[in-house]
Amino acid sequence: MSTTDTITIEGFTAWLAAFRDRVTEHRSYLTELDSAIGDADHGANMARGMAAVMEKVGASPATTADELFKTVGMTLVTSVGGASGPLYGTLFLRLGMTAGAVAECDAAALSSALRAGLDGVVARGKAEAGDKTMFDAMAPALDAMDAAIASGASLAEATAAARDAAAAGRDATEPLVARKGRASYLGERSAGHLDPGATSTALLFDALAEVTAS
Amino acid sequence: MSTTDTITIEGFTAWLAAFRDRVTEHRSYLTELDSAIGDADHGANMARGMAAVMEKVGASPATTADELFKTVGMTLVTSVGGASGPLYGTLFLRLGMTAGAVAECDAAALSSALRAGLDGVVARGKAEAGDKTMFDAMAPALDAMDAAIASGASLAEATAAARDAAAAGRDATEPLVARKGRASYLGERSAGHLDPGATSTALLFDALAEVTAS
Amino acid sequence: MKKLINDPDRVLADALRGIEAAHADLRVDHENRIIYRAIPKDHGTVALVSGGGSGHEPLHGGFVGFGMLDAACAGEVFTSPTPDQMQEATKTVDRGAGVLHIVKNYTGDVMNFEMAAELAAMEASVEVRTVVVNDDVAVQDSLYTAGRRGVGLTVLLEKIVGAGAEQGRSLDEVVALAEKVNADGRSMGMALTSCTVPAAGKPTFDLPEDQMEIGIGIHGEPGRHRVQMGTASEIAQQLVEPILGDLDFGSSPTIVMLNGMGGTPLIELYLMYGDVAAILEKHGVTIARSLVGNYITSLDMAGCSVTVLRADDEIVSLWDAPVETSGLRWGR
Amino acid sequence: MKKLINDPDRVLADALRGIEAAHADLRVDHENRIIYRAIPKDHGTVALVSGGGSGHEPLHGGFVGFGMLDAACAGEVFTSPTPDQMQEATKTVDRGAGVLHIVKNYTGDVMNFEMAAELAAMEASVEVRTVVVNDDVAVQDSLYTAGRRGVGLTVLLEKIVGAGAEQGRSLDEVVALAEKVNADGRSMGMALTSCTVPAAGKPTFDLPEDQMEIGIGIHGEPGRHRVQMGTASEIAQQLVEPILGDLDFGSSPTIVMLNGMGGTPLIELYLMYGDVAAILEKHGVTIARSLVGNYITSLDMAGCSVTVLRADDEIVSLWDAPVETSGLRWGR
Ligand SMILES: Nc1ncnc2c1ncn2[C@@H]1O[C@H](COP(=O)(O)OP(=O)(O)O)[C@@H](O)[C@H]1O
Ligand SMILES: Nc1ncnc2c1ncn2[C@@H]1O[C@H](COP(=O)(O)OP(=O)(O)O)[C@@H](O)[C@H]1O
Ligand SMILES: [Mg+2]
Ligand SMILES: [Mg+2]
Ligand SMILES: [Mg+2]
Ligand SMILES: [Mg+2]
Repeated sequence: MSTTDTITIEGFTAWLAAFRDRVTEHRSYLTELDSAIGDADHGANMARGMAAVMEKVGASPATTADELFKTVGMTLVTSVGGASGPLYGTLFLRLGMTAGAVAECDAAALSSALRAGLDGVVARGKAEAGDKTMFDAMAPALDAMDAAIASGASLAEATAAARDAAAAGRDATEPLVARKGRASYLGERSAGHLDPGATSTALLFDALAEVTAS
Repeated sequence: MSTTDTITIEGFTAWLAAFRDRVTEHRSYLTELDSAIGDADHGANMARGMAAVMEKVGASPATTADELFKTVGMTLVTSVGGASGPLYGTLFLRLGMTAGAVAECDAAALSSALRAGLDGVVARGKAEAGDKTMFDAMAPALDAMDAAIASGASLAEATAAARDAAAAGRDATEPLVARKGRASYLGERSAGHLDPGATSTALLFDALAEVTAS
Repeated sequence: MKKLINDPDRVLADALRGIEAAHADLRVDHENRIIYRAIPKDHGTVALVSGGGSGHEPLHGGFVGFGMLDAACAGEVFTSPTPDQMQEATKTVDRGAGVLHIVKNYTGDVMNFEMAAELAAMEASVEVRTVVVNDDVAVQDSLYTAGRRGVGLTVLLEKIVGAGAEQGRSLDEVVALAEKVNADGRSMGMALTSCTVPAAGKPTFDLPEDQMEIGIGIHGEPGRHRVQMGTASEIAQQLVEPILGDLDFGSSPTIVMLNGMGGTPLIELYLMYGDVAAILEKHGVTIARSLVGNYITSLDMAGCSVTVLRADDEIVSLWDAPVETSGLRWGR
Repeated sequence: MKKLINDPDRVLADALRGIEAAHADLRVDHENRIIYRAIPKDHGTVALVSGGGSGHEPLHGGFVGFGMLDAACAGEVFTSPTPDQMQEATKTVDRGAGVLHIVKNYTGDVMNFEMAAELAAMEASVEVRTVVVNDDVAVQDSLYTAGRRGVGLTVLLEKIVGAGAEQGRSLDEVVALAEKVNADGRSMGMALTSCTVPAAGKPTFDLPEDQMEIGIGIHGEPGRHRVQMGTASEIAQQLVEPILGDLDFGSSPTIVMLNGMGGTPLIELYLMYGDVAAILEKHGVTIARSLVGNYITSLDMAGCSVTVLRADDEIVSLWDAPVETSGLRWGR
């Protein structure tokens, strides 16, 4: 692994900005997905949250990952609400705690920080595989990332693998009957629709792959 | 004038039944007219009122005009409500009072009874020519009826003239700006629509012409 | 048409059944379609009767009870009740001190109440007086027309005059109070959508997505003007300005009602009230009391109306007096 | 989308401004979006905090006041508020006797209130307890799902538990009372139309003229089934039967709410209540108290829900106890 095969604070900030851009651009689409099996606010929630994040991050730039992601997590927790606020908030809070007071992360460090984030999401939301939630995009993404790293992939290659797996995981939510979150109230009627949270999670990994592309 | 050139109690009852049939058949149309410049109930009001009238009249058949039309008027007053209830109610109450305790009326007697009814409508509602109300069909109808009688017309000819004049009067309400009733609240926007009450009045004279046709 | 009904022609009868089931402190005369207080007021006290077409709930049945009406006569949807109903109600509620008829100024209501008063006076020698409410500034007033409609002010008038009657005021005093309230209040309404009269089965009018009706009444009738849809604060302006242009509120305390037409959710009504209050205050109007909610509605119409009443200490204290009805309730 | 708003992203802020202007007995913290009683309750008394997404008005802000809540945290439309809001409200209303969080069972609400309770316990050593309301029989309950939604029963629970707290009951007693009410109440809802979330700009779902959704919640979500439109009495049957099938009401007195979803006029709600009451009585259910109107809404959705609470003399007397909020007010 070369020494440039890391993601720096600037890289993290670019990631967040790219995620903000994606949820803003796809705001209506996310809301449409949430209209079908939820309450029509996921686009607004994510756009509002990431706008607040970038404002905070811009106002007081961080120098270490733990600092940066604590701000991101707390901002999401205090500006989003709903299910996605605590869940994405917890993801970033745990990610930062595990990454620690560092200025950059290599692929392995990033992956284990992300996995800590996923564990936090599970601890909060109790979702399991196949419940039709963001978990179903996030868990496959991290599995693919770990597998890529284990087989010697670069950071760019590992995040590309994560992006593809997240997208596949998102697509795989379509036939599922939801067992967690608001969509579960629809019972069988929740099948046949993509999960909004899995879709925003796929955007998160798409943004990561873009900013770490070599 | 031949002695058969009269309208009897049976004729009056047939007239009322024919009017009931017309307002029932045109219920939606009258309501549609009232939707444009009123509150969308004229069809329901007239249909409800005339159904009640025919029920009452059927249950206790009258032998004289005053009896019959008192029942008609009181039934309309107590079953219709709105503007048309007291107005049509007064029309029939006065008509009966003027016709008196008779079993039949010739054209002249009928016309003067109808005119007493019109006077009652004016006393209640204060409408003048061109206010865009039922007056604008009723007054021309009676003027035409009187003119026909004065020139020696039969009952059938006189009621036919009344029917045509009522229809023309109804049509003439279209361009008018309403000054009375609910349509007056629309100001200039009331122009360009037929008046619902003038339209039901034209049906009343149409029914009369039919049952008195030779 | 999608409505929670059994039959378009049975809406009123069925709704009265529900009102009776829901309110132990009301008595419903189903035959005559009259809603009474279960416990009549004291002898020697002026009684208040109102009524009108149905579809404006809670008006008037929701305002029967201590501190407001003694009886409400319910007509068919948007159709004034008939004289026999009002006469029956009048005879029943009279406690020997006379009866005030509160009539909204519509040709039908006025004529039917007129006939009722004639009958009541003839038949039972009840002293009947009438106040005709005509507060709608959207309608140009003139001797040669039907005049202004009675709209939102009716709610305030029934509350204030009801409180006056409860105090034991004489019929003359009650009439004077009613006339004062009517003279000092103005309203203006708007619609985002038409309502649908059950018996008609479809919306009374069509309104494109980008337009609204300004100057509507409460019977689903189109308004005075159809204009481009605006923001809440632009709409507030269009409702408040004609009211302020019509009556000088000076530095009197006022009572302000922001009323929903039936299909607009409360969150929007509060939002509108925020804008209305801000505009009134900018114009120097002092708001002493306010009321936000659905009080005089037009079936499922979306939209709202503003009513402003110029008050004084007496009116404000009558407003604050205890009231116990299903539609307004406080202080007791 | 036609709404009385200024900007889809400013709806909540603007509505809070209107609520503040309309109610002198409420205090609004605009920064934290919290509605408080203007005059806090006595020291040593358990305080009640609730909250949730906006768009359900009068819930929860309309139930802040004597006899019900001490504070309501308002989230964005249909989006649970955030933990910092609830934590702030909790610290502010605590009168030394602990605070009850009343949470409707939605993943978002539960998680955000959980975080708030953790923060409040850590930071200010306020004793916080939580009741999660889950009364919706439309949702199958299971350990492996999010469980039942909290819907109409929330209104009854806030009233009854609020009365208990006002009596000076301890936190443990208040929690037990809340759990009892939650265990003994059931609800079921239906929609004739979708609502429109302002930020989404269009209806959440489409529903043909001849169909309705049965088993909806209060967030504009589609229901469990889409069925042919029916008469009011058929609909009443479809709402009441799942409730009676889920809980045995025996011969207990019950409190029944017929709630409107926001876009349905009161005349239809009364009509529905007539049918609901008739069906309940046919099944031998004793209705001791009832409530008909818009109490927990879903923006402009047309439709209604039924809530039935199995009560006893104590619950009925807590229901009857004085309450003074903008949404419910009696007896004081
Ligand atoms: N228990 C859970 N665990 C993980 N993810 C969840 C859980 N519940 C809901 N979600 C995710 O949250 C998404 C919905 O987010 P959002 O619409 O913003 O919140 P809300 O459902 O409160 O309106 C769902 O699409 C799903 O992916
Ligand atoms: N003052 C009046 N004099 C004569 N006719 C009137 C008057 N006011 C209204 N009308 C008639 O009544 C008709 C409306 O009747 P209807 O719709 O049944 O009553 P409402 O207007 O109370 O709903 C009008 O079309 C008009 O012809
Ligand atoms: Mg959502
Ligand atoms: Mg009409
Ligand atoms: Mg009418
Ligand atoms: Mg939500």
